[in-house]
Order: sequence, then structure tokens, then C-alpha cells
Amino acid sequence: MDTLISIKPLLAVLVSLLAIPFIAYSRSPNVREGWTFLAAIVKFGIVAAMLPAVLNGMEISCSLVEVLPGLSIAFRVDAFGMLFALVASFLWIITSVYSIGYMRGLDEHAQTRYFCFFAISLSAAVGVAFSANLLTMYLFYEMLSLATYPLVTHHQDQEARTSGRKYLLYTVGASIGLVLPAMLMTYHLTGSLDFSPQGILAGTASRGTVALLLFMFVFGFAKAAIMPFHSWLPAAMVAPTPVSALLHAVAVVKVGVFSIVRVITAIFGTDLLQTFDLSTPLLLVASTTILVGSFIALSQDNLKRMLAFSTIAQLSYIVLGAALLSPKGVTGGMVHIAMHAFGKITLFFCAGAIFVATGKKNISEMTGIGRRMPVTMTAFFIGALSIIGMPPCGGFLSKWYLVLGALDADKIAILVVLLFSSLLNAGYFMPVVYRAFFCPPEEALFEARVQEAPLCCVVPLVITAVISILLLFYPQPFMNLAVMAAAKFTGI
Amino acid sequence: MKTFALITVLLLGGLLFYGTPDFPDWGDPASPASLHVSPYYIEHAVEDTAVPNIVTAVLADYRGYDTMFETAVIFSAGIACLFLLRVYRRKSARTRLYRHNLTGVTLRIAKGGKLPEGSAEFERIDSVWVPYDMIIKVTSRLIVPFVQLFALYVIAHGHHSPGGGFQGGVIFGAAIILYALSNDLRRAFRRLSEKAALLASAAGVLIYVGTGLLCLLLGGNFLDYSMLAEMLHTDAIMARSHGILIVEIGVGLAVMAVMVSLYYNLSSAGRHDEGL
Amino acid sequence: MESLLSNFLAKYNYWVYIGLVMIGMYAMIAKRNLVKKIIGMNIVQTAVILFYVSIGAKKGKTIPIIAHGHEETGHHAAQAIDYISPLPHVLMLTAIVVSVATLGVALALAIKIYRQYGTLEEDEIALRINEP
Amino acid sequence: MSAHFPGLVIIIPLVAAFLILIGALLDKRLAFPLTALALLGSLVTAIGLLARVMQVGVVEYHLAGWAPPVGIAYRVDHLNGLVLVAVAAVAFINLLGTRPLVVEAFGDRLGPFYTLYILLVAGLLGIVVTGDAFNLYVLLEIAALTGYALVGMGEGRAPLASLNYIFMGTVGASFYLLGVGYLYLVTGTLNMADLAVRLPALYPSKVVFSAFVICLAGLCLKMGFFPLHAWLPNAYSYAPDPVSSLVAPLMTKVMVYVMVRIMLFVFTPAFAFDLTAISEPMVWMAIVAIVAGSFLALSTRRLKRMLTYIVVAEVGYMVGGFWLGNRLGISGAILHIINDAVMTLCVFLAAAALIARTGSDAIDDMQGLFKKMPVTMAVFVIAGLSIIGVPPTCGFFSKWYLISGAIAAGQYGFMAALLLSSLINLVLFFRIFEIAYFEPFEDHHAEHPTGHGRVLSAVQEAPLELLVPLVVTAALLFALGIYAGDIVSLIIDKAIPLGIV
Repeated sequence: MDTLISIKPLLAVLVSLLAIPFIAYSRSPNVREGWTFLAAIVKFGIVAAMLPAVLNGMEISCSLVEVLPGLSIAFRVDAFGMLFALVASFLWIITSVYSIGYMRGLDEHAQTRYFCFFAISLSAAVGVAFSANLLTMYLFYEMLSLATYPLVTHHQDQEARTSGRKYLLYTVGASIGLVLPAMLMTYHLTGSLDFSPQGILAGTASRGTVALLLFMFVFGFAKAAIMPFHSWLPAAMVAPTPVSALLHAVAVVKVGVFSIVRVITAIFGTDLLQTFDLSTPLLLVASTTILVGSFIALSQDNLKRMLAFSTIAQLSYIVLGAALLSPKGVTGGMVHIAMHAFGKITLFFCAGAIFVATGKKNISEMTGIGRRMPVTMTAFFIGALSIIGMPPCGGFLSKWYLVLGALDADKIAILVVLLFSSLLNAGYFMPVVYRAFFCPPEEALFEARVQEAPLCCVVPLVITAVISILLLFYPQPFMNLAVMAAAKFTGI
Repeated sequence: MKTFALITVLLLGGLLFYGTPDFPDWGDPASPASLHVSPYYIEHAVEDTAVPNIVTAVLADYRGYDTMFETAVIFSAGIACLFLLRVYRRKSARTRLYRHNLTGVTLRIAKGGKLPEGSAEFERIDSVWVPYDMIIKVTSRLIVPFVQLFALYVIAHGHHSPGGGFQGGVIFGAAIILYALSNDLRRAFRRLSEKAALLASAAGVLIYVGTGLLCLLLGGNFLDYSMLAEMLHTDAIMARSHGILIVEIGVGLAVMAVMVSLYYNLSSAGRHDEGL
Repeated sequence: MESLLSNFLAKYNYWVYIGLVMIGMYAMIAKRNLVKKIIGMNIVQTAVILFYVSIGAKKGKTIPIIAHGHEETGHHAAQAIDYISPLPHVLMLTAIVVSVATLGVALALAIKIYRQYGTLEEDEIALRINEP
Repeated sequence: MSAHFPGLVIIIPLVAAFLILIGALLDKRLAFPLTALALLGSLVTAIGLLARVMQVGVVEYHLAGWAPPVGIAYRVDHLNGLVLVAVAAVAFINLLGTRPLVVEAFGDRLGPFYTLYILLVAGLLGIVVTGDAFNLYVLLEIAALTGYALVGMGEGRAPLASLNYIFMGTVGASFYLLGVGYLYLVTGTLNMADLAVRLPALYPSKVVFSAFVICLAGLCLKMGFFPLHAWLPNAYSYAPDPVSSLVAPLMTKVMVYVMVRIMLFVFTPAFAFDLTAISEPMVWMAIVAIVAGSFLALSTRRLKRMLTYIVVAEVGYMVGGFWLGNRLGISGAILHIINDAVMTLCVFLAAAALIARTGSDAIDDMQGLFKKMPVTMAVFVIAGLSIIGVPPTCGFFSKWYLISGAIAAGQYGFMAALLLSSLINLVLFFRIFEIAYFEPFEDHHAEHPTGHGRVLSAVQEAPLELLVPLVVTAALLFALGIYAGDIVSLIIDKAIPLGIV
């Protein structure tokens, strides 16, 4: 595949950074939100402009500066990077609309700081998507952790302080403690950190070191919330909902998973893992995370914490898909990034809308809310279906490919895990929906005067709900991006 | 604490002792140290710089750069003491003692009151009462000029006999300190004020560095006195000898001034009103 | 045994210098009074000076000043062998000035400490530091 | 004119020192401009010298016209050309930045202060550029002496801390002098290049080994390397703010440079790394230094004291990196000399600005500073991130080389120590950011007027004169980070002798 040298990837990353001075020093809130919205649209426009080139096999690359001998801060847009960037930048547009409604609804303080750091985190997320080597990815990964810290601790109260401390300790601590040494060892072994389709570690180290490096990377990217390093995600739910919606459902956690899949496929290479058969331990880790995450989600009463644990479980689907090493499995994993993003963001939007409208946080207090907020709850239902993987929604597609992948790799145990976890997903979503719609009138806790959330909140969640349905029928951009990426990585 | 000190000291002694077996014997003419660079100095000093005293030749010419920084060290010590101790603000109201010259009566004025300046009969004395002692004043008045004369001799005669800038400067400083000790500090200030001492110390080192810069400007390397040849209307070798003399004078001036200002600051703990 | 003794006697200057260093260091570490520590420091510096000067010494040789008289006609070349080496003396002139300078600054600081705490004993200073 | 650059780099500040004193006697306000002019001249000369070294290779300069080993000679190669520029730049930026603090603290003795300031810088520049072992001792003493005086003028326990600094510093310098004396005893010369030629024949002799150990002990004492660091925390934290932001970034780094210079170019790697089995224990001592420095920094609640403990840990980085013995480790150590000088300058300047405004050194009194002093805190964040080792800043890249060197040499203990200290730095700095970010600002002057120097005015942003150098230093952190690769490949790689793989 030939590469096209162009400045677009750099522009895509920089556009939200360049918008910050305007956002920071705009006179009135409307102008500030206007700038954010404009920045989001322009960013999505640039990313989409690169889509046709990527679709017919081209890779767009742009190198900034040669930082170390043989290593430079460089961008390289391939199918996998494009898929994630597309999802992230598109959802930023919707989230910026949603956060206007949400922040105005609760008249939060320091909104300028909120929008500025939001823009920085997005540019970091897209930076990770487009990075050409492990160094650039590490740079943007760290930038993202530090840019999201002020967002997570937005309320500046004691609880935000402790969860911010935990958030930093896990993400930056694990990345310095595990990813940095692993990256340096790889550089020491192979002399380069560039992502290449078949991986660079082939034949340079013994099975022991490769296994050690693999697990240092997997657990180092703590943003993917894999089991032992997951407890920062529920704690980060203390952030305002648009932050949890975009960052802790789409941008931040997906960056973690994206980095892991990128490292597995482009640094280690699928056939290296095959020969050393390191995929089984990886699958074990992913499936334990899925099952344990889903079990904990069952017992949660706070809606956002339940969604957080469900995110932990869903993320490990993606890692599972990659670890299956079969083309269908990898495709399933990659498509799940998009499907889960749209599904989960709808659920978080609904949680936010409920909070804005009624101030309720816990599921037990939400009996009969369906009558009062029908649109939000139907969107919640659609989102839930997509996460569970039921047909009318896109989630079904990724589950379908994951199951096929498991069959190809003839790992029946994984098949059981997939199906059982879908059951568990249904287990913790359906009671919420049932209690919202089918409870008898006298139990309904809401009087007549409670009505829908402000329009700015409802419209985005409707859009994402509709998209997650459409994705089943027209998964075009994401599906063939995923197929191309999977084909490239598994060498078929 | 003492045992810890003993242990470290013994350890250190052992470390120093470890190297001694391979030392050359003391005073052995064939020791490596006296076979490599020293012979060159001994054999070529007179031809290169026409200065019989090789130590002065090496001190001011071959390794003149070291000595320049040496003067800078003594200068910075003077400035350091000034910086650390000098007290400019008149804080405490102190009781002052005045002696009436004609009758020898001592006047004690409390709470910082002051007699009008320049009143002839009264003369301020140190608060720590010093007995009026004829012998010391007279002998020191006799000795001081000769000491200063000898100091100048030592500075100037560094070429031919042991001596030079540092030694001469210290002797000159000692003369002034003797004067300050025998009389009182205020009289010494009238002879050599603090500002004059600072200026002299800066000027002394500036002479040294200035000659070096002059050689630089005249085209040679820094401190290469042979460049001064046509300025001093002599050949290159004599120029080096004269260069050494100029530099020695600079060093002497600087060291004298610094010794005096060190004494001023240390003896009066920075207040510059009453010394030892 | 005999060679050890002669070896020992041949280098007696260095034992003196090692002894002085040890005394100086002991004073600096063990003594509690600040001025005694300053004296110990000075002893260490003097010991190093003694070591350097004893490097340049040559038994039975004269000081490095080339004998000259006004009537001296032909300058017979000075043999390096019959003069002691001048370099250590030059270096030690510098080291002496350094020790004087350090002594000056140390005493200035001792005066400042005395003015501040009224004592030069380290234990009393430690007490006076703790109570505000 | 450019032939005289090696000499001029030091002569300009030295001459200026005396002119400043004379100028200050006439009019106090003359002192600062003269110093600034002199340091600027010296910086420009240093940059010119580095450029010339990069074209020509090694630049020789014979003082007083005598060739070595008879006279004193300067041998400026890539190593000291680079460190020279760093020292001159840090001193110049610090001078501009701390002017308002100096005028407020030493208004009545500006002349002596700036004379000592420029003599200290001249001494440091001399140490870096000289090629003669004894000349290095003399310059060591100038830098040390002026350092003692400047540190001694602080508040509270500064004179006592400075006196202890004198004791340890003089013992260190005397040990270095002793080491050089032992070498002179068996070789007869003092010129470093000449020593390197004459020493190989004497490697088996005990004298050379004891010279090696004594010299190293002296330098470790001057560097504040862990077991011998007792003087550093007191001296740097009780020193007045403008002084500690000059002394902390430069003194220890220049001493590390001296160790690198002597071990690589006098004792030559063949002796230092292979014959003496000292590299392994030195790396282990460096690990102890890093871990101890970091934990000591955790234990204190005072800002400047915490920063000095970080300096102790950073010295452990450099010494450990150097004694790894491979090319990666040594270039990491040399790069860290430059990076750490700039990082320490940035963090100490920011600390000086914060302390000048809040009037107190305690971390707990720094509430709500992100709102009150946004720019200073932003720079403090950048400096903190650089010390932690977050990519675009230079701290990351020196850690990159140090850890790669550790992996290449198989010293995984050293790598673990580096990572542990980065994590502890993370906790240290975010502990401060939390207080400045979360706790609302409350004016605590009303309750207890702290004695730490009069507060310039009500707590608001630092004076512009301090902000501009702060922002410039922060930009320098990023620039050094981006060009770390070029610095190493173009300059540092050529500085390390070829013998090291």
C-alpha cells in the first residue's frame, strides 16, 4: 500500500488545540460554545476528508520532527486509526451540543476551563489514533491522561479530589511504571518503534521476554481498565456526565484499548503471538474482566457506576477480539469499538438527561420514569439493546463477528464466555427498562410535573440512538475499515 | 559521635596510607615529579623571562593564569566578608564614650547622643575601655613606616629573592592593621577608608587582568607578556620580566587592600565603629 | 624487616602529612565548638600543603633561585639536578591563599552565628534553633 | 577574534566583577546592568565557542603563550562546549528573573551581591572550560567561596547551614587537591591531556588507584552524592531565594561534569570502568541515592526543601547513568546535566515567585494559587511534568537514554529506581497541584505574618520581570525535549571517547 504524504493528520490533531485561545477568551458563553462546535465540525471534516483515501488502501503519513535517532514524532493514518478517529471526532460534535444543554441545565462553574480541557483531550485522542510509532502514541497517551484530570475533578470537592488522585495514579502511574520500560526494552531489542503490519518483535527475543513485554503493555495501558487496573473508572464517574459520556465511554477508555490492540497487532504481530501461543493467557485475562465486570454491574444501584462496570466488561470484548488472532475475531473487536461507542454514549446521555431533569442518580429511584420521560427511556432501551447485542441495533454485528472469530479460532470456551456475558448484559439492563415502563401507576415515584430534559440534551441522545440502529443496516464506513485493518494485521 | 569520628578518620587514614608504598622516597632527586616539568622551568626560566627567582617566574608567567584566579579568590573573600557582615543601618542606640584630651576625663553619653563632630577637645574612645598606653602608641608609630617600606621592598624584589606580590601585600596589610590595633579603628579609617580599601582591591586585580587583556588586545594569547615588548620598548624577554613586575604590584595592592578590609569587617563585626 | 624500616624512614614526611589529615578530620567531625571545627579544617588544608611541598623536595639541593651576580659573564646553563623543583611551591602559594580566604569567610560566618545565637557550641545552637 | 573565545568566556565576567564593584561604589543602580551585560557577553562567546567546536573539533588555547604541560592550556571539546553554554544560559536567565527579589532582599548591598554572583558564574565557567587539573581546583574554590557567602546571607539557619557547607565543601576540595597531588607525584604533570598520556604506564601502581578513590570521594562530596549529601538540603533550602535558584541548578551539575571529565579524559575509560571494579558499586550507590532522595522529598512539607531532595535524587540519576559504562548511559548522564540544570532552574524560579508572593515556604499554604497566579503555576506544572518525565519535555528524553543505558547494561535495579523515583515525583508534584487546585484561597497573612521575607504585595501574579524568564525557561524545556535527539547525535556522541561502545 503506498503512502501519501500530507499535512492533514497533523491538522486534524491541531485544530482543537488551535481553537483553545478562542474558546478561552471568548466574550460570552454562546460565542465560546460556538467556537467549540465549530472546532468539532472542522475536526470531523478533516478526518472525513481523509476517509476516501484510506478506504481505497492509501495510508496518509506526516512526520513532524526527528526527536531521537531513528525515531520521530510522526503520524500515519491507516484503517484502524481512521476508524477510531472517525468515531471520536463525530461523537465530539454531539457531545459538545449535549454539554451545552447539560452545563447550562446545572449551571456548572468554570465552564471555560471545561471546554478548553475537553478540546485538548480530543486532540490527544485523535493524536493517539493517528500516531505512527509507539513514542508518539505514548506522548499523546500521557497528554490525554493529564488533560482529562481537570475534567474528572471538575467539581473540585473532596470526593473529586480522591477519585482524581486514584485516576492519575492508575493511568499515569501504570504508564510510567509499565509502558515506559516495556517501550524502551522493545526499542533496545528491535532498534525501532514504528508500527508495521507484521510486528517488529518477531525473532528478537525469547518467549519469556515477549510474554513479559506483552503483559507489561497490556496492564500498562491502564486506561483500557483491564481487571486489576480497573477501579479508577467507577471512581471517575464523579465527573460531570458529558465527560463520562465522551471520555469514559468513548475517548479515554477506547484510547487504552486502541493502544493495546495496536501494540498486539503492530508491535508483536499476530503470528509471533501464535508461535509463542500467548493468546490463551490474554484471552483468559480478557474473559475474566468481562465476566467479573458484568457480575459487579449486576449489583450496582447507581446508574452511572453500573454503566462504568458495563464499559469495563465491553472494553475487554475488543481485547478479546484482538486476542483471538483470527481475522473475523479481530474485525469483530474493531467494529465493536464503533458499536459500543454509540451504544454506551446513548446510555450515558440518558443518565445525564435523567439527572438534569429529575436529579435522580440511583436505579431504585427510577421506577415509572418511562411515563414521564418517554423519549429518553426509549433511547436508553435502544442503547441497552445495542450493548447486549440484540438484532435491531449495531451491537449485534460486532457480537456476530466475535462469535465467528471464536469459532474460527476454535476456542469454544470463549464462545461460552461471549454468550454468557450477553446474558449478563441483559441481566443488568433489562430491569432498569422494565421498571421504567411496565411498573403499575401507583408505584410511579414521579408526579405529573416532571417532564423531559432540555432539548439540547434530548436531541443528541436521540441521534446516537438512531445511529446505533442504522449501524446494523449501513455499517459501511466502520465495517470495511475494520475488515481492511483486520486483513492487514492477520496477513490474509 | 566521637566513635563515628574515630572510625571515619581511621578509614580515611587507611585510604591515604594504602598508596604510600609506591611513593618515591622523600627528597629523592630522581622522583618522577622532578623529572618531567620542573627541569624545564629550572633550565629555561632565566632565558625565557630573565627572572632569576624561578618560583616568581612560574608563578606570574608560566602559570600566571592560576595566580590571577588566586587574586580573584582573595578578592572574593574580601567581598564575601563585606557582604556577610557589613551592617549599614544604625539600629541600636549605643552608649558612647568620649575622653577630654586636656584633663583625661571620660564622658559617657547614653542613648546614642553624639557630641558635635570635630570638637577638638573631645575624642571618641572604644566602649571597651582601653588604657591610654604611651609605649604601644610610640613604638608602633616608629615601626609602621619601616614595615611598609620593607613590604614595598619585598614586592619589588620578588624577581631576585624569595618574595613577590602575595608576601609583600600581606606585610603591607599587617602594617596598617598594626596601626589600627595600636590606635583605634576610627583612626585607621581616617588613614584608609573602607571605600578606598575596596577600590584598591578591585584596582589591584584589575591591574593583573588588565595586563592580561592588554596582551590579548595586542594579538597574543591572554597574559602573554611578550606582546608588551614594543609598548615597553624592550625585547620580548625583558617584556616578560616587566610584565611579571607589573602583575606583582597589582597582586600586592590587591592583597594589602583585602587584608585590611577583612580586618575591618571581622574586628568590628561589620559595624565599622569599634575594632579590637 | 630491615627493608620495611628503611622504607618507613625514607618516607617519614608522608606519615606526618597523613597524621595531620587524620587530626584535622577528627577535629572537624568530633569537636562540637564551631571555631575548633574551623581550626580542624585549617589543619587539613595545611596537611595537603605539606604533602605538596614534600613532593618537590630534593635532599641537599638549593632553593630554585639561579645564583647570579652582576659580574657574572657567561651564563652556564642551570642544571635541573641541583635545584629543588619550583612547581609545588607555586601551587602551594595558591593553596595557602585559598585556605586564608576560606578561613576568613568561615570566621565571618562564625561571627554571624554568634550574633544570632549567642553561642558557638553546636549543642546549644541546636537547642536554640528548636524553640522559636 | 574568535580564536580567543576560550579565554574570553571567563575573562569577560571576571573583569566585569571588579568593574561592578567600582560601579556600585559610585551608584548602586549600576550593578545590575553591568552584570547583565557581562553575562550576556559571556553567553554569546560560549555559543560562538560551541559553534566553532562543532565545526573544527577540539579548540586549544594556550594561556600566556606557553604550550602544555609547561603552561596552562584549555582543551575545549564538545563536552565542555555544551555544558558551558548551559551554565552561561542558566546564570543569565536567573539573573534577569531574580532582579526584583534581589533588590528587595539585598537593597543595601547590591554591589557586593552582584560581584559575588558574577564571580560564582565565572568560577563555574572556568571549571567547565579548563584543561588543567590544578587550575580546576582554584576555580572550584572561587565558585565554592562565593557560594558560601551567598548562601550564608539567608534567613534563620542560613549561616549555620553555610558553615556546614564550608566544612564539607573544603574537605571535598582538599580531597580533590590530594587526588591531583597523588597523580602529580607519580607523573610530574598537571595538564589533563598530558596526564592521560602518562598514566597508562602506571595503572598497576597503588598510588594511581588511591588517587582515583580520593578524587572520586572529593567530587562525590562536592556533588552531594547520597551518602555525602548532608550539607545540600540545608544549604540550598535556607539560602535566599535568588541564590538557591542560581546555586541549585549549577553547582552539583558542574561537579558531575568534572567527574565525567576526569573519569573519561584523565583516568580514561580503560582504567575507570575496566581496571577498577568500581562501576558496579557506584551504580548501586546511585540507586540508593535516587530512592533515598525521593523518599526524603516525600517526607518534607516545605517546598524548597522538597526541591533540594529532588536535586539529590537527580545527582543519583547522573552518577548512576555515567557509571553504567555504556555509550547510552553516559550520553544520558551528559544530556541530563543540561536538562536537569534547566529543569531545576525553572522549578526553583517558580518556587521563588510563589514564596515571594505567598510569603511562606510551606506546601500547605499554597491554596488556590491556580486562580491567583495562573502563569506561575502553569510554568510550575510544566517544570513538574518535566521532572516526572512526561514526553514532550526534556526530562523524558534524558530518562529515555538513562533507562535504555540501564537495559543495555543489564542494570535493571537502576531502571527500577528511575521508574520508582518518577512515580514518587508524580505524587510529590500532584500533591502540590491538588492543594493549589482544590483548596480555595484564604489570605493567611491575617493570622500569622510569616517571617519569610516581606511579601511584595497582596497575593497576585508574580512581577512581569520574573514571569518572562519563567515562560522562556518553560519554552526551553520543550525545545530541549524536541531537540534532545539532535543534541545527543551532533554533540554528545562526539564528546564521548570512541573506546566506549
